[in-house]
Order: sequence, then C-alpha cells, then structure tokens
Amino acid sequence: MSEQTADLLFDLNLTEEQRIMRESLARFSDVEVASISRQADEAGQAPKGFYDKTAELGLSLLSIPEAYGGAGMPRSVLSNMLNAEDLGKGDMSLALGSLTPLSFVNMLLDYGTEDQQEKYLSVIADETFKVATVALMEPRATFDATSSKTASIETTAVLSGSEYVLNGEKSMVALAEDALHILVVARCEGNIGAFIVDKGAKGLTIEKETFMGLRPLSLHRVVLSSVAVNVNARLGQESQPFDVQRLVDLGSIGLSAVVVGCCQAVVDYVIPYVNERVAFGEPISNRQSVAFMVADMATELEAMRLMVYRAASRAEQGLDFHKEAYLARVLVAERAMEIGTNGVQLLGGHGFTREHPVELWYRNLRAMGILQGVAIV
Amino acid sequence: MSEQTADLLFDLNLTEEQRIMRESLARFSDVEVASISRQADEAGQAPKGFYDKTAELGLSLLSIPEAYGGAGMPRSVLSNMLNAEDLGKGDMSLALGSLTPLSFVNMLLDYGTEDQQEKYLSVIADETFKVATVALMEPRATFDATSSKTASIETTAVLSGSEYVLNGEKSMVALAEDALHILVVARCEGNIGAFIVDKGAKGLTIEKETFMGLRPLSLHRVVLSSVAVNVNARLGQESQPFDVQRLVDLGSIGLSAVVVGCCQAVVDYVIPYVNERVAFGEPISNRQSVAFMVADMATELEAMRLMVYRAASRAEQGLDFHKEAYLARVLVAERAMEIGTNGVQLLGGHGFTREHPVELWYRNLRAMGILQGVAIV
Amino acid sequence: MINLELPKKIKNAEFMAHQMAVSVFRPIARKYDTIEHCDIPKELIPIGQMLSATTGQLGSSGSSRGEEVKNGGNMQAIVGTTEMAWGCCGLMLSIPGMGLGNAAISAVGSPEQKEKFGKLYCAMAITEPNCGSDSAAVQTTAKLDGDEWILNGEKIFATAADRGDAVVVWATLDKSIGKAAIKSFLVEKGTPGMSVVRVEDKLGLRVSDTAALLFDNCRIPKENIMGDPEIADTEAARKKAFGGVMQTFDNTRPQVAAMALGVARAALELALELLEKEHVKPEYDKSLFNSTALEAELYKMEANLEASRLLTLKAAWMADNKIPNSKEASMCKAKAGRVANAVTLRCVEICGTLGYSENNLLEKFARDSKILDIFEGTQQIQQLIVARHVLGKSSKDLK
Amino acid sequence: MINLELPKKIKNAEFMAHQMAVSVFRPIARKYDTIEHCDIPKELIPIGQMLSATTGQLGSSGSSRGEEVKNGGNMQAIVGTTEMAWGCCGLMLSIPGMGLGNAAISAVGSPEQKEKFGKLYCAMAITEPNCGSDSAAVQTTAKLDGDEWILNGEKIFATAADRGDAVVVWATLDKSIGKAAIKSFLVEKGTPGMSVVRVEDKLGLRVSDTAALLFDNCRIPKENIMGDPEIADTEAARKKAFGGVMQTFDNTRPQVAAMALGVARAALELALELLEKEHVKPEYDKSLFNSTALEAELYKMEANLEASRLLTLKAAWMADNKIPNSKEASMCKAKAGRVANAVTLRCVEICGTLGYSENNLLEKFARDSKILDIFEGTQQIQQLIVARHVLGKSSKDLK
Repeated sequence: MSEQTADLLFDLNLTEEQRIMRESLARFSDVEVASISRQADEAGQAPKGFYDKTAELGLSLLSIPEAYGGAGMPRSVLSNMLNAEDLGKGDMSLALGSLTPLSFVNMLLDYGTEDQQEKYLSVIADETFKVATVALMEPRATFDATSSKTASIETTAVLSGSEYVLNGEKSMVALAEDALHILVVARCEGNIGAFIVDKGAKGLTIEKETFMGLRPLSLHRVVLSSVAVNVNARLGQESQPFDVQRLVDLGSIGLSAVVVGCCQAVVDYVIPYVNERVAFGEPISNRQSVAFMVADMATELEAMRLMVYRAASRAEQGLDFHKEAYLARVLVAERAMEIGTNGVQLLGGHGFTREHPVELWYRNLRAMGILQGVAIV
Repeated sequence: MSEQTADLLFDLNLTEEQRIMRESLARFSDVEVASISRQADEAGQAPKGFYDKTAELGLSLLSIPEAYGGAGMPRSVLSNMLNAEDLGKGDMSLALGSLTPLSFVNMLLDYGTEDQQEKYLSVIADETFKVATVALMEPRATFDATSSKTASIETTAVLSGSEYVLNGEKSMVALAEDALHILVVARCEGNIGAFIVDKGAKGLTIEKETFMGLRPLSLHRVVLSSVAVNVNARLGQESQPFDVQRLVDLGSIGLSAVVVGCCQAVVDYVIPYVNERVAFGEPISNRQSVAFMVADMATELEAMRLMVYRAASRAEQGLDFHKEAYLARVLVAERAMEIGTNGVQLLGGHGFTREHPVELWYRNLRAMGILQGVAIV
Repeated sequence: MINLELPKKIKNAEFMAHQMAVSVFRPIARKYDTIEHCDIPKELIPIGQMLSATTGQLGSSGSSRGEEVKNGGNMQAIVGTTEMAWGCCGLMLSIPGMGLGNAAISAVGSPEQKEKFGKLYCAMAITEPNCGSDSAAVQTTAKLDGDEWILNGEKIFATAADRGDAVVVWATLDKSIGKAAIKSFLVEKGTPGMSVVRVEDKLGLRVSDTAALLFDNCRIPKENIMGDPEIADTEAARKKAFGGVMQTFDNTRPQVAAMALGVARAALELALELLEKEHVKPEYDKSLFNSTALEAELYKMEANLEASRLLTLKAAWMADNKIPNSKEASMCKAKAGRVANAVTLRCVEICGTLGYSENNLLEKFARDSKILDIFEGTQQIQQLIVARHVLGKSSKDLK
Repeated sequence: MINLELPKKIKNAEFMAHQMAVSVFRPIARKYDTIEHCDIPKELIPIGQMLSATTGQLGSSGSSRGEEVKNGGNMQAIVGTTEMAWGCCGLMLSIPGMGLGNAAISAVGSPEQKEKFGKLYCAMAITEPNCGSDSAAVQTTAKLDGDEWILNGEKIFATAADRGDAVVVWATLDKSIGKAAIKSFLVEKGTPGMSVVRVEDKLGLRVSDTAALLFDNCRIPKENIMGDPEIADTEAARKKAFGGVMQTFDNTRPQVAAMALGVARAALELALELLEKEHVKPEYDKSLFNSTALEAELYKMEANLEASRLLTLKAAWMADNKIPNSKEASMCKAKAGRVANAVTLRCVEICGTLGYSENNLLEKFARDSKILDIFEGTQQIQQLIVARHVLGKSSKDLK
C-alpha cells in the first residue's frame, strides 16, 4: 500500500483487464450460477462440482505468490469487488461460497508470517476447490464485530505453554464442514487475535445451521471446546497485529458488492415483468406507484454501487476507508433489503411463489443486515 | 380517579356534551382562529384581545372549583383533548397559547395543596385572560424530561431556611412575559419538584425566543439567577410528590391533540387543491403519486387520532397511560411532521410561498418533535 | 363515550383464541412449514369442528346479531384472527371448514346452498393468471346448457382449493358485459372437468395450500349459481351486483389486517424475548433520540403496530354498528399490511444471527408476512381505494 | 481506473468556494433571511464581478473546453455550487450576473445576444400560474408585428426577475402547435408592457427574489428571440426543438442537487457541532443497531448524503465526458432533493430547542431546503423521468 495516492482524476471507467474479466465473469455468472440458483436453494447446497468450476476462474489463486503456486498478481480490492458483484448477480449464496477461500487467503496475505503463508496458501493454490474459511460471528442478537473495543467477541484464546486453548461458539461460518482450515477470531489477553484451527482438531464440533436465506452457502455453527492450537497458528506478529476492524470493513465491501449484484438481478427481472404484466387494461408499469417504485430501486441501486466503489477504490489506493465502508454498509443494508421486499411486491401474488426468483432474493438480501466481516475482497 | 374502570364497550362516539362543545369550538376555531393565523404568524404574536375571546370559552375555568370562582366541573382529559384538537385545527400557536393557563391549572389541581389552589386558582378564574405558565424545557439539544431518572433537568432548587433558591435556564416557556406565575420544574435533593415563581421575582429574567414556527405563541427563555421562593411555593406535599412523568405524558397527549387538529387542517386544505390544480391536462389528483400521498396522509391522520384518543381515554378512566402516551407521541411526531412536509410538496412551488398556509403548518408541525410536557389536558 | 379498550366479552374471546394458538398452533408451526405440502394437518381437525359448531370466527360476515350490539361479531373475529395468526397464520388458514368460500356461502348462499355446502370445507377461486387485483377482468366463463352450467377457464391462488370439499368459483356469463355479468358458482370436489393443476410452492404460509384449478367443460347443476342468475341491465343494478361482490372485501380486509397484526406482534414479542436474554429491555423512559438505536426501533415498531391495531378495530366497530367502512377497511389493511411486513423483517434484522436462523420463528414470520401486504388487494390497491374515497374520485379518474 | 476522489484541481476550486462561503455568505445569512425583500445585497456585488470575469461557476453549460478533459466545468460547478450553498443558498442565488438567464444565453444565445446581454444580470421566466412542472403548457404568447415581437401573458416564480437587468421569457408562437412553438425571448428591464406584479413572500430562500411578471402587449425587437425563429414542421424537428429547451434541465438539475448537498451538509455539520458540545460524537465504531438512536440517525443521514453526492458527481462526470446523462441528472436531483429536505428537518429535530431556534441556522436550512425538492422539477417529476428511462416508456404511456 502506498502512503500517498497520486492525483487521479474522478473516473468510473474500468481498466482494460477489469473489463475483460467482467465480460467473462458475467457470462459465467449467467450460464453457470444464475441457472442453478433455484435448484441449489431447494437442495440447501451447491450442486456437485460447482465449486471446482469456480476454482478454474482462479479467484483465490490470483494474488497468492507464485512461490506458493498462485498467480502472484498484486491483490486488487477493486477487481475483487467487481468479481463479487458479478457473481452476486448470479446468486448470492454461490458467490459467497466461491469466494470463501479467498477470505482466508486475504487474511493470510494481510497478516500471515512468511511461514504461515507458505504452509497454508500452498494448500489453497490448487485447481480443484480447496476450502478454508473465517469464523468471526457468534450466535447472539447483539453480536457486533465492528469495533475491537466492544466486548462482543466472547470466544477466547488462552496461552498455555506453547499452545493457545480456544473456547467459544461461532456462527454462520461458511463451508466450515469442508474446510481444511478455519481462521477463528477470538479474544486473547485483552486483544483480538485470529487463530488457524485445522480440520478435525480435538474439541472442534461443526453443526449445520439453516437460515431464512443463503441456504446453498452451507453455513455452520463452530463450537470450540478447549481446542488447542500451536502458538504458530496465531496469525500475525507483534509488529502487525491482527486488525478486526479491517476484516469487518473489507467484509462490508465484499458483501455489499455481492448484494449490489443481486439487486441488479432484481431490477433486471422486474423491469420486463411490470412492462408485460397487464392489469386494468394496461401494463402495470403505466401506473405511477409501480413505475416510481422501479425508478427508486434503480436510483438507490446506482447510489449503493457508487458508495461501494468509493470504499473499495480508497482501500485499493491505500487511503483510509473505514468510514466509507461503514457508510456504504449502512446505505446498502437499508436499500438492498428494501429492493428485496419491493421485488416481491411488484410481482404481487406471483412474487410469493417459488416459480419466480424474487422470493429467493427477498430471503437472501436480508443477509445484508446480518452478516459481518468475511474479507472476500 | 377510580382505581378500576367499568367494563365499557369499545366506542368512538362522543358524549352529548362533547358533541355540543365540539360544534361551538369548531366554529370558534374557524371564525376566530384560522382566520387570523397568517396575520399572527407574521406579527409574531396573537392579535390584541384574542386571548380574552378564548377566556370567554372558559377553557381554564371549567375544572377550577366553584369556591375559587371556577365552574367546578370534573376535570376531563378527554374533553380537554377534544378542545385542543379543535383549536389546533385553527392554529397551533394560538391553540397552545389559549391553553397555557390550563396547564398551570391542571398542575395545581393534580398536586397543589388546598392553600395553593385557593391562592393561585382564584386569580386565574377570571373572565379576562389571566396568564400562568409552566417552565419545563431547557436550552440543550439532548434535553429530555421524559424520565425523572435522567439528569437532564439541570435547573436546581436548594432549600435555604424557609426558602428555595432556584438557579438555571428554562426555554420555550409560553407567554412567560405576561405570566403572573411561572411553575418552574427543577431538581431538588435528588428529586424533581415544581416551584411557583411570581412575576417580577428578583433574579428572574425573561427574554423572547424566536423559533422556526409557533411564532405567535410568544415563547421565552426564563433565566433564574438565585431566585428565592417561599417553601410554600413548592407544589405538592410529601404524600403526593410532583410527578414529572405525568406532566410529560399529559403534555404529549395535549400537544398531539393540537397537532392532530393541525394535520386535519392540512388534509382538508390539500384535497380541494389537488382536485382543482391541473397539470398535463388533468387534475394532479388523477396521478397516483399525488393521490397515494393524500391517501397516506388521511390514513396516518386517522391512526394518530386513534392513538391519542386511546391514551386520553385511559387517563380519563384512571388507567395507566404512560406507555400509550409515549407511543402516541412517537407515532404522531413521525407522521405529523411528514404530513407537514407533504402539504408543501403537494402544492409545489406555490406551497413554498406564504400565500398558502401549508408553509406555516410545515414550520409549526416540527414543534411536535421538540416540545415536551405542558399539561394542557 | 370514547373508549378504545376491549370489553370483557371480547377479551375473553381473545384469551381463548390465544390459548389455542399457544397450545395447538405454536408447537407445530415449524414442523408444518418444513413439510409444506400435506393433507389437512390432523391437529386442526378438532379445531375446525369446534369452530363450525360455534359462530365461525373466521367467517366474518353475518355474525352480528339482530340485537343492538356495538362490539359484535366483526370485532370478535378481529381479535380471534389476530390471536390465531399470532400462533401461525398458515395453520389458521388451513383450519377445515373455515375457508373463504364458507364465508361467501353464509353471506349470500340460498338456504338450500347453506344446507348442502355449509358443512363442507369450501375454497374460493377468484384470481386468474392474467388478472391479479383486477377482479372485474375475470375470463372464466359460465354458459347455461339445459339444466347445467358449463365452466371453462383457469384459476390461480385459490386457498384450500386442493384440500377443500368444494370451491366457490367466479365466472362471467358474458365477457362483453363486464362486471355485472360476473357470478359465483359452487363446484364440488370430484366434479368432472375440474382439476387441480398444481399446488404452489411458496415463500411463506407454506402449510396453507394455494392451488391452481383448471375448468375444462366442467358441468355443474343449474342451482349451483349463487345469488341472482340474471344480468342486471341498468347501470345502477350493475354497480350493485358487482358492488355486492366487492363488498365482501370490506369484511375480509380487516380480517387480513388482523392476520398481519397477529404475525407482527408474534415477531415483536419473540424479538423482545431474545433481546431480553442479552439485557436489552425497552423501558419507555427516555425520549426517542435519547434512547439506544435498538430501543428506538422497538418503540417505532410498537407505535406503528398499535396504530394499525386501532385502525383495524375501528373498521370492525363500524361494521358491527352498520356504518359503511369501505375506506376504513382499506386503511387498516394498507397500514397493517405494510407495517407487519416491515416489523417482521426488522425483527429478523435486529436479532442478527438468531433472527435469521431457522432455530427461531422470526424468519418464518418474515416470510409469512409478505403476502399479507398482497392478497385481498395489494398495498397499492388499498391506497387506490382510500384515495378514491378521500378525493371523491371514480375508478375512471383515478386508475 | 475507478476513482471517486476529487482531483487536486477540483479540490482547489472547492476550497476557494468554501472560503468565500465562510467569509462572505455565512456571516450575513441570518441578516438577509430576516430582511427578506431588499436590493441586491451589497456584499454580493464584488463576488458577481469576480465570477463573471472568470468562468461562471454557476453557469454550468459550455464550460468544458475542447481538450479531452474528464473532470471539467460541470464537476467544478457542482463542487462550487455545493460550497456556496453550504454558506447560504439564498445568497448564492442572489449573486448578480449569475442568473439562470445568463446560463441560457451562454448556451444558446447568438454572438450578438451574448455581447449585449452577457454582462447583464438575466433572470429566467418559465413557470406560469397554471403550469407548474408542465413546461410544455406555456400560455404566454409572442406575436410578430413588423420588426417587433409582442408578448402577452403572466409568469411566476422567476428567480431574480425583480433585481435582474433582463429576463429570458418562454412564450409560444402558436398555442395550437404545442412544444415546437415554444421559444425564448430576451426582455430588458424597463421595457414598456413588462411589469413586476409582486415579489413572493416565501418559506425559505428569502433573500433570493422570486417575482411574478405581467406582459401586457410588451414589444421587444425582432432579434431578441433566442435560437431558430421558425417552428419546426416535422415531428423529429419538433422534438429536437423542445428537447433543446428541456436539455438545459439536464445541466441545471445536478446544479440544484448540488445546492441540496450544500444545504444538507451545512445542517449536518452544525448539528454535529451542537451535539459535540453535549458530548455526543459519532465514532463509527459500533454497528447501526448497537449505536445510540442519535448516532444511528447521524450515520443514516451521512450515508444518504454521501450517496446523493456521488450520484451528483457521476451526473457531472458524464456531462464532462459528453455522455448523455438525462437519467442520472434526474436520479441525483430526486435523491439529493428528498435527502436534503429530510436531513435538514431531522437536524432541527435532534437538536431540540437549539435546532428549532432562530439562534442557530438549522431552522433556516430546513426552510431553505424544501424548495430544492420542488424547483427544476419536483421529486415526482424526477421520478417520472427516471422511470421513463428505466422502463423505456414514452411520456404518453407513463404520465
């Protein structure tokens, strides 16, 4: 990260690389993701082989150093955000699932020691989908990871000889059951730390959790009952302590981007519907109550997108982006959930059936008000 | 107040007395109040002689015992609320001004000793308008009189021999300059008390304050700089301590009722306007965006009214009414201010001029979010 | 005298309905939501029998008796419906014998029809694939052929049409005439030519069956038409004929509002329960902006819910007192519908992972509530009706 | 590459405008609001001269130069307007020489017209008593009589028409033809037949003069018509002619959005200042529902304001890059207008007695902001335009 940014012009154009990636991801999202969205929702899981297809896109590989088997490209929050948006347009759950290993990779790139990077990243850098995940949230209504100052994280890690002993309960951990490694965020000596717990560790229990939405994402309760990990499994060093605020902010940007994609799908779906649906002798879109609702959805979607882009572009430039990510989340949460609700409303009774995707988006978009901090960008 | 109420039927009908009073107040409000609303706003005060006209209605007299020169009728929160609504329809400022002495009377009826009632109420019970007022609010953004538990009231009363010495600043005190008596709410030995300060007391300074709205109400800053009052000027006794929560709750009901009246005036004004105003070849009320806005105003107005009626009717029956008054205030504040804003919006550019009353209602209705606790019911 | 408290009689009915909701509906709410498609849940059969034996609380019409009552059948139905919906709105809609068709029969059926169909479980089929809230656009036809009506057309969103014993079907005698030619017909289950095309998979109210029906030269006896078989030939009579059809909505809209109230209150109470475990408890002791964000949100929800409740009670009180309440019926449905949807969704949000989880019913309430702002006329239709009343507009001027 | 920060050049312009707002506008904002009707405030005369000498920041059109600029005159005008409106929107609209008429002249005036009227203070008169946002319904007529046009009609809501040196007047050559016959004309102050009927008393923006004008056989030279004097006779040409008129709105709408941004940010900053004195300071360190109600409100306002700002910058960026931005211009105006009104009102509310008092400017901002959701097309008109774009509708289909 550079300390001071160059005097860039205000610009909303993509780089040539981003443009090419968008084109291919848009196609993938349409052909391989959106098309199986309903089926995956009903099944409560991604179809077999789906994640391996996403692995071919190399999303997690891109910024892993070549030495560990990655592509060694500089990490780009902006490009990752664009990818998240494009995948989110296809399906929120499958997008978040595909990007789950990336959240683990990003945390290691940001805070891992060289040894940790070598050990864990070389496993992830594979052509088949290798799962690693981050466990941050906890099963309480008032849980809040926004600030490291709050006592909201109750999972603890206590140093005991050459080991940390972890106790607590994590919730909504994506793909935990299949994860080779789970990065567990826990309180440790008054600070917040992150600890890599390996699959099958003693005292680790993983239970499937089911939610209103994000059903194919495969979310889990992770219970840590005196799970011991080696001191080397603690992420980061004294000099660069693990920063939970940054995790949450990157998480807000990533989730917001996925949500912007989903909202775009809603808008794209309702426009032809209201133009074609006839009631009282005219397309219902000839009525101001319908037309203005669509206009408002389009306006707020554009606003959401610009907020997310700004936070991401500041992160990319090495500028402080906490406030921008925070405010983007505030706006996106409010408006995206509204768009989800209005998507059903515009289709009336038809929107309430599972014949149309709007009810699925209604359920999935509520996650924007719930999920915190998985750094998929 | 009875301890337990009879098993009344759910009913929205007025008593015969209330019906008759409504008719006469509606006429008064239309002929004598609404007609001078604009003039009073521009002048920043009620026209000369206006308040004496309201005194003839006997609003403050009604429940003063006959022995002190009043009508000796049982105090009715419901009837007072209906009066407040009717006057509020004419003009919020003039309604609140007319009812200001009643707030003082009500506090004395609720908490005054016999001696206090005799001394002060016999002065108010007059055919000309005699002013007494209540000083509760203080000039701070976060001031909150809702709870006696908060430290929000900073004005203090300290016992010193046979006197209480008062220090502090009160804000938005109606008609203070003309008031023979000001009931000052202050902290005293860890409790909240109310103290009657007479006109011209030493250390008492009264300055006119001007606000966005309620301009004819004549609101004042009351500064108390070591104002000494006799111990007998403290309202109430040990057995029935002064209850600031009740003051605030009755204040919420009264102000809400005035505001419901004003909102009715807005709705009554915009309906013919949007039906007559033509744009793009049709009355603008043929457009859903306009028509639905009016429908929503009418619906919320009805909802507000029912909330206020319920709180008042519970108070009248001697049932606990704190929560109902609190929730009524929450709803009325939100919706009334919205109705004020939409009143201007529906008239477009014309609504922005002072040729129409909507801009006045826009300003006055904001008071619903500001004012606390003057027990005019 | 103005009083907005419920009298003892109504309170008692409320209490009984609540007890039933607690003991029968709540324990099985999640189970049947998950099962989704099934026969009539067996736990509901005794309830259906009990309610049919007494005055059906769900059938809202015709319940106020001759005597001068101010708080009668409509108000009682409101509180009963609210409490049952508090338990589980989907289960309430699945109680056998309490179909919308039953309400229609008891309102406008002939004595013979009441005798024959009154004891059956009767669904109502109005909506068609190409007419949503536009009830006047019915395309299903009924043609008299000797002693039989021949029905042809397709119906969707017919609640209980798969489980029910019979269906009340709206059809037109002559498409060219419009509203006045729309009549309703009684079709027994198993009548040749009537088939269930599909039962919908839904976002919420999953236990309640919502079916699509096909009528392919479906023949029913001539006497199965409800009301006057003649097509009114004056404008006034036409309006009256269709008005009669529409008027049933004035009774059912407050009922749907009551469902919304029940579901929303259920969500708010559960959210408060979950939050109290984490030491969040609203005390109403600070002004809105001096409270925490969570408290402020709870206060606003509660205020809007209470406002919706009072609007609904007013509409019912008017009906009980024979005061025309078309405007008020739409007002309460509009507000209760949108408030219930907003409240249930907000409760999910403020309870975080617990709200979103299937371990609690909050997410179910948020799914169930959406349709309450849609069926029996969407939010937009209610606004239209209120606006027409308030502005004095015809349906031609304000579309 | 995606970047939503302002470059140094624009930042500098912003800084300068802000300094002017702080040193010139703010100190006199309350004074002129109270005075209301007066001549051009003397403090504004040097500012008018200065801005006329440089590229007028308020005249938004034609400012981007030939060279390939991505962040040009439109964006600069946005930040300049925002900052000046932050100082006082009424005063900004009263700067001599910066009238809307000046913008029109610099956009479509002939070289001779620019020469003659460019240095004057030119108002714009479009609205009539019976046409609000319906610009196509102009009833004021212009009839050619020898070498002169004769104007007849009435105009209202003409900003600066009392103080200005000249007025750009919209009039129709032939009412029966509609949009294509609407032209604009330059009328100098003092021309016989043109009179100021009244200057409006207003809720806000009191220092800015808003006048009603009467044209009673007002004769002006033939060359004072702007643009082509012929009435287009093909449908396409007609659309283009009126489109040209409407297109000026695409430039002015983001400017009004910028005013809204300025006023709203002024209110939010002042509210924060007042609250900080009472130890309330948002730290962005808790999630929304774990914050206090006051913090949550501040966060939501800030988020919506920032969203409006970005929409406005995007519309300006598109204009600077010659990308058609009619949809985006209406989007930013719609959102900024409603957000600014809501934010200024909320700031009054959360600051209690301090917010409502004339001792602070919050109540003034709340009065000023209302018109920003109305003029240059109301909220409803903007929604209509956005909806037509998004849904691909004509103005006939979606009214």
